[in-house]
Amino acid sequence: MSTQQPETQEDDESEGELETTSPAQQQRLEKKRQRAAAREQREAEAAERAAADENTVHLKVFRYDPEVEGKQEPRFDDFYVPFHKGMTVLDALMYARDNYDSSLTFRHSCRQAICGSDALFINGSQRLGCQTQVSDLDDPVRVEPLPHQEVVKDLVVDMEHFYDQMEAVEPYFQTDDLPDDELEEQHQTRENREKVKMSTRCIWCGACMSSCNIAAGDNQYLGPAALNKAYRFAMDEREGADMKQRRLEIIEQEHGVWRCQTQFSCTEVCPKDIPLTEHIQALKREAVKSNLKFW
Amino acid sequence: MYEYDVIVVGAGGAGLRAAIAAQEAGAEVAIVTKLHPVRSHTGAAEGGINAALREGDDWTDHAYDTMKGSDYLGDAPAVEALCKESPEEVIQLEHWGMAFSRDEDGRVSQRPFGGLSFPRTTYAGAETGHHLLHTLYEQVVKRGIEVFDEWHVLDVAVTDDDEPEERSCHGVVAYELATGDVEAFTARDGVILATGGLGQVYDHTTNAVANTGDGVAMAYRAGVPIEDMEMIQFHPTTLPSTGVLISEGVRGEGGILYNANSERLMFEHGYANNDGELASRDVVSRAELTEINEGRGIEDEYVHLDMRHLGEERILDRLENILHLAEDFEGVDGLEEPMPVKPGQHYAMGGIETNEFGETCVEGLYAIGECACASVHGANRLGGNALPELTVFGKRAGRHAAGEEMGEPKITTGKTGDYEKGTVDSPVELGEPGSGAVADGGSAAETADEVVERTLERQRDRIERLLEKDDGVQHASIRADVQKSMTRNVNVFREAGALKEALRDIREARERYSDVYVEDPSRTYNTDLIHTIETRNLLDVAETITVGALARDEFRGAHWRKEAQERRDDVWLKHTMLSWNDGSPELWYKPVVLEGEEKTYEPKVRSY
Amino acid sequence: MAERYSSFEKGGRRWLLQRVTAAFLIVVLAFHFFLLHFVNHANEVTFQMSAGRMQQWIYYSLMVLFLITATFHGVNGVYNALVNMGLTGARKRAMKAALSVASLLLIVQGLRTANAWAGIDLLPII
Amino acid sequence: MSQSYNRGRIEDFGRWREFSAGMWAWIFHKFTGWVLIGYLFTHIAVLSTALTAANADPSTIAAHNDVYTQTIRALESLLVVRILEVGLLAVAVFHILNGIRLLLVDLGIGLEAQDRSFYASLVLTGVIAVASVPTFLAGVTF
Ligand SMILES: Cc1cc2nc3c(=O)[nH]c(=O)nc-3n(C[C@H](O)[C@H](O)[C@H](O)COP(=O)(O)OP(=O)(O)OC[C@H]3O[C@@H](n4cnc5c(N)ncnc54)[C@H](O)[C@@H]3O)c2cc1C
Ligand code: HEM
Ligand code: SF4
Ligand code: F3S
Ligand code: FES
Repeated sequence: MSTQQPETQEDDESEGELETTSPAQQQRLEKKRQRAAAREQREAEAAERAAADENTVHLKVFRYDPEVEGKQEPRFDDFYVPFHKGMTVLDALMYARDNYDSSLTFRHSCRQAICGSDALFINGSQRLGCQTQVSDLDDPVRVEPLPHQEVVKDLVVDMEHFYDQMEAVEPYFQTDDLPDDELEEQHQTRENREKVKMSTRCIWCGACMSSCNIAAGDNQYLGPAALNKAYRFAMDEREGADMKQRRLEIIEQEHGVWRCQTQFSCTEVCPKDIPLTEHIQALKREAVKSNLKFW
Repeated sequence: MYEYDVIVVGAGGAGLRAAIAAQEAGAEVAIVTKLHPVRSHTGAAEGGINAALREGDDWTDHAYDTMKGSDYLGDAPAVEALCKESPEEVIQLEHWGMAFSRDEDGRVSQRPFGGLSFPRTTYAGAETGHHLLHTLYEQVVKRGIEVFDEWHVLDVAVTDDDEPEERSCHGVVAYELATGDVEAFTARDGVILATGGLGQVYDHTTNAVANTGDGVAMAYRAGVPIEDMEMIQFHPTTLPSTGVLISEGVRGEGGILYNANSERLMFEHGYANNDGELASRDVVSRAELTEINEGRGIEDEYVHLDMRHLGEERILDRLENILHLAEDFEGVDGLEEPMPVKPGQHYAMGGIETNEFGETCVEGLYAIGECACASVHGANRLGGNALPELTVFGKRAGRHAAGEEMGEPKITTGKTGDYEKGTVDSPVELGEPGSGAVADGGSAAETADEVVERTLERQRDRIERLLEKDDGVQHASIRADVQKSMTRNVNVFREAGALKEALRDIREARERYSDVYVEDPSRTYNTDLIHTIETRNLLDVAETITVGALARDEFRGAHWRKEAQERRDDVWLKHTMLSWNDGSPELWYKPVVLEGEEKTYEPKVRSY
Repeated sequence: MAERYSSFEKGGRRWLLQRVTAAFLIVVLAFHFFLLHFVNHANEVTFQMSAGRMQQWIYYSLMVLFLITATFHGVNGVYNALVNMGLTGARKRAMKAALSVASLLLIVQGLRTANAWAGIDLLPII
Repeated sequence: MSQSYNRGRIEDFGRWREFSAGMWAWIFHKFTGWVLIGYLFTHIAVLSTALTAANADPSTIAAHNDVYTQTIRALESLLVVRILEVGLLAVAVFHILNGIRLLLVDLGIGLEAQDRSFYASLVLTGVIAVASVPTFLAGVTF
């Protein structure tokens, strides 16, 4: 059920990497390992103390690193983080990284649900770490990388495929008739803006794509986010009728809208509350409508 | 080794706009960015973009408002460029499909904003920055501009001539996160730095975790002077646990600030008897902090912003977004309880010294956006003036770097014009520990390739050293200590004692940093390494802010000094400049350019 | 126009037909169940009664249409499901062929049965 | 399944406990659809006995002794078959109800209520299946 095409090459490469490791590097790694062991000991003790304490959050975090011994086999690490009101999962992860294990790796930046970096699989569903209050979750909090995407390291997944799909729908405004005067804006009705408004909120986090079973099975399926992007432009009246026709052709392709089986999981996980299924369905109807004209 | 005409570092609004402009001017462009473009912090901007678009408004009024807002520390040629070109940039964005909010007649909407004499802030809901960023990125995709995302730029490749003004820049060296490779990017025509804000210098900020002032620090160490760094804007209403911004709109609608004794602090403690909660940002920030410092804060940390009395209907209608923010990031229901707020670092007015085309004094090196200082914001930025800065100066720098003829700049850069030496009473030595300013001594006639190659080698060594070092200090504790010290000592209130304290803390942090090591040995996505490198940049930046703040003993714009609580135009109508000077920073001043093409802006009392 | 028309081939037509047949099936299937389990009990079914019904041409046509739509709907559904699971290339084409043959056989066999009741023997190959 | 290492149950259906309404609806619809098409094939196969029956003597037919009638009767007398029939009804009813739900979704109607309409389909299916038991099991000889 992976979205990725087999990448046999990868293994070879990482082996090559290991071979070139110098003896000095080996020693260094060894030392680091020893210290890691000592640290683990400390951590374990801290954990014991913490576990006894009411006011801690127990995190179970997915760990994997293709290069580091002991992390090549995925495992779950436990962290006990002191809880404070308003603490998000991202806060807890940052605390664990800064205080227990600096090699804990995840993407994050804005801390306010706008950059889309930290879509994670938290207690069994796709959410933004920064937008999820720890107090809303059952303990322990299980944090994993997004399913159906290749894991690079720990909680970091390879987003390339997602970006490719996003960019496959010509995700940019195109129109043939701009106003003659360079300082004159195009007009758009409020209703039309309202219609596309939700679709413009996408932050490219990939949560929806990761939750969709169809996308998991069919690697070429454009997926909910890209289709939503197509909706955003197809429904924008400023682009004009010809362009809309062109947009419909894109989303009608073999791996376009027809693949969607209205599972709704995309809509459910979208941190920006974009009604993805609704948009995809609207595109299907548009496509049928425009094609019926020629029947 | 990669080679392009123009290399843009950073893919926020500024970087993306520059890349588009350079490509349109015929250059072969690549963007190198440590985040994927849509992850840039431009996306977080809420309020809007100022542009004099409508009948009844004029760019000259915008320029006047901006100069006044800057407390006369802005440079008129840059301010005028901003205000004159902002309208066409906004229309350009509209033509690129940006989803602006609309009026009944289908034109883009504008709203009033603090410090503006006309409602000239165009906006797209409460997510203007998000739409701006995505619209620009879409255009980059459309044009097929090469983007190297998740490549962290480590250094700029600059020649090592004695005087910074004689140096030239030939590229950058970057680290690829996914693989751990360090590679060089040669720029035939120019390198444009657009690395954004530096909020991570503080532990409480509206800025992203990635806003670590890398560009400022890199340019600074390459010899480019850094300007007005003490000018840091603090926003009065940010959530205590994360620093997420609660828009001014809440107070605009009638939200009230209470202290721990449930007193309406703005009135009952006389901070602003006329405007109350709606006094300007710096006034409200100072009021809140006074309450907290005097023991009337809640949990000694914050005050309450209450909007319950506005009624559910009105809140849902106009401030729905605020409910989500308070709920998601603070776990507070704004309909049921007051929201905790406190001042947080928001914006850096200062940065890399440039002229009105984004050029620095180092040939071929440009800076734009929040990391640059042209200067359009002077001592205080008006809301809605940063986003137009991104597009206007992005476009200008992009074209200039691509070789377009743009005329003579009116703003001088580097120590060329009439500058004034400065001194600062620092309790500790500044700059690189143990550097003693030994310059490499101009091995002058280097070729461009040699410069790039040398920079590459140095950075490879540096990465190796960090990864190979087995013991020492980890960056996280250094970073945390500096952040805490900055928030405690170089915050809204500034006084000599505390500022010196901060300098001592920074010094100590620098010394600890010389023993820093990276625990994670992996070459795959090593964020431990990247954060360690960023922490170094934070140290350099923190020091420049503090030195500037210590030197400037007056109250201007965002900068308040206990020892001198008024504006002193006779001595301080000048920019604070700091040069790295190969490791032992040097303070100097250059005059403000108040003379514009349109008129000369005579300093007046700034009152609203 | 031609290329626009053809773009519909990519899945839109089958998608629409799946919905149209579904709508039709709701009615007919309900009728079918009702008639054969509630009005007439399944255990009381006899050849004679079936034959009697089939000899009415309306019922006959309805059942033939029922057969065809149900087959299309069911087989197309299975095909979609397989494609969604990531079936591609030669295996996809093979599956398409197999499913087409199966549906053809099903329809032919169904028609023969219906004809047997109705007493028609022009079409059938026997 | 191209992972260069095992991510355990993240990648597969082992996470069924975490599926949401829409996912279950999708799985059930698939399952019932497959059962129905399977049934259609068997159904036609059974009915095909009519081909032989048609050639029988009219008197045999009149006496209900033809192969077709006999086959049906034999099958109908088995309890298992009756129970299977109730199952089939349930399957069909669910497929129809959820099919209607899906058709509405396609028309963009009631998307906010998609989870509730799924639960409603399930409940209704249960009710109808139970209610049909007397009819379906009527006259079974034990
Ligand atoms: C919460 C908030 C609200 C705001 N609201 C408004 C508003 O309403 N109106 C307004 O005008 N302004 C507003 N501002 C200010 C404005 O948004 C910012 O000043 C502006 O977006 C900065 O844009 P930028 O392109 O310079 O930097 P950013 O958007 O921060 O982009 C920086 C880029 O540089 C890259 N980068 C950084 N370091 C490196 C490195 N070492 N190597 C490679 N790449 C690097 C990053 O990956 C990123 O792509 C707001 C700011 C905040 C924080
Ligand atoms: C009675 C009314 C029926 C309705 C309203 C109905 C509705 C639907 C709809 C809407 C779909 C498409 C699901 C999708 O593509 O997302 C579907 C799929 C399907 N239907 Fe039906 N259907 C009905 C009867 C039948 C019958 C009689 C059969 C069997 C012959 C059948 C077999 C199938 C199959 C096999 C699928 C594909 C399931 C899958 O996705 O794997 N359906 N049905
Ligand atoms: S549609 Fe929603 S879930 Fe999908 S990428 Fe965009 S914001 Fe994320
Ligand atoms: S989860 Fe997948 S099937 Fe459609 S409704 Fe969403 S894209
Ligand atoms: S950190 Fe930016 S979306 Fe969570």
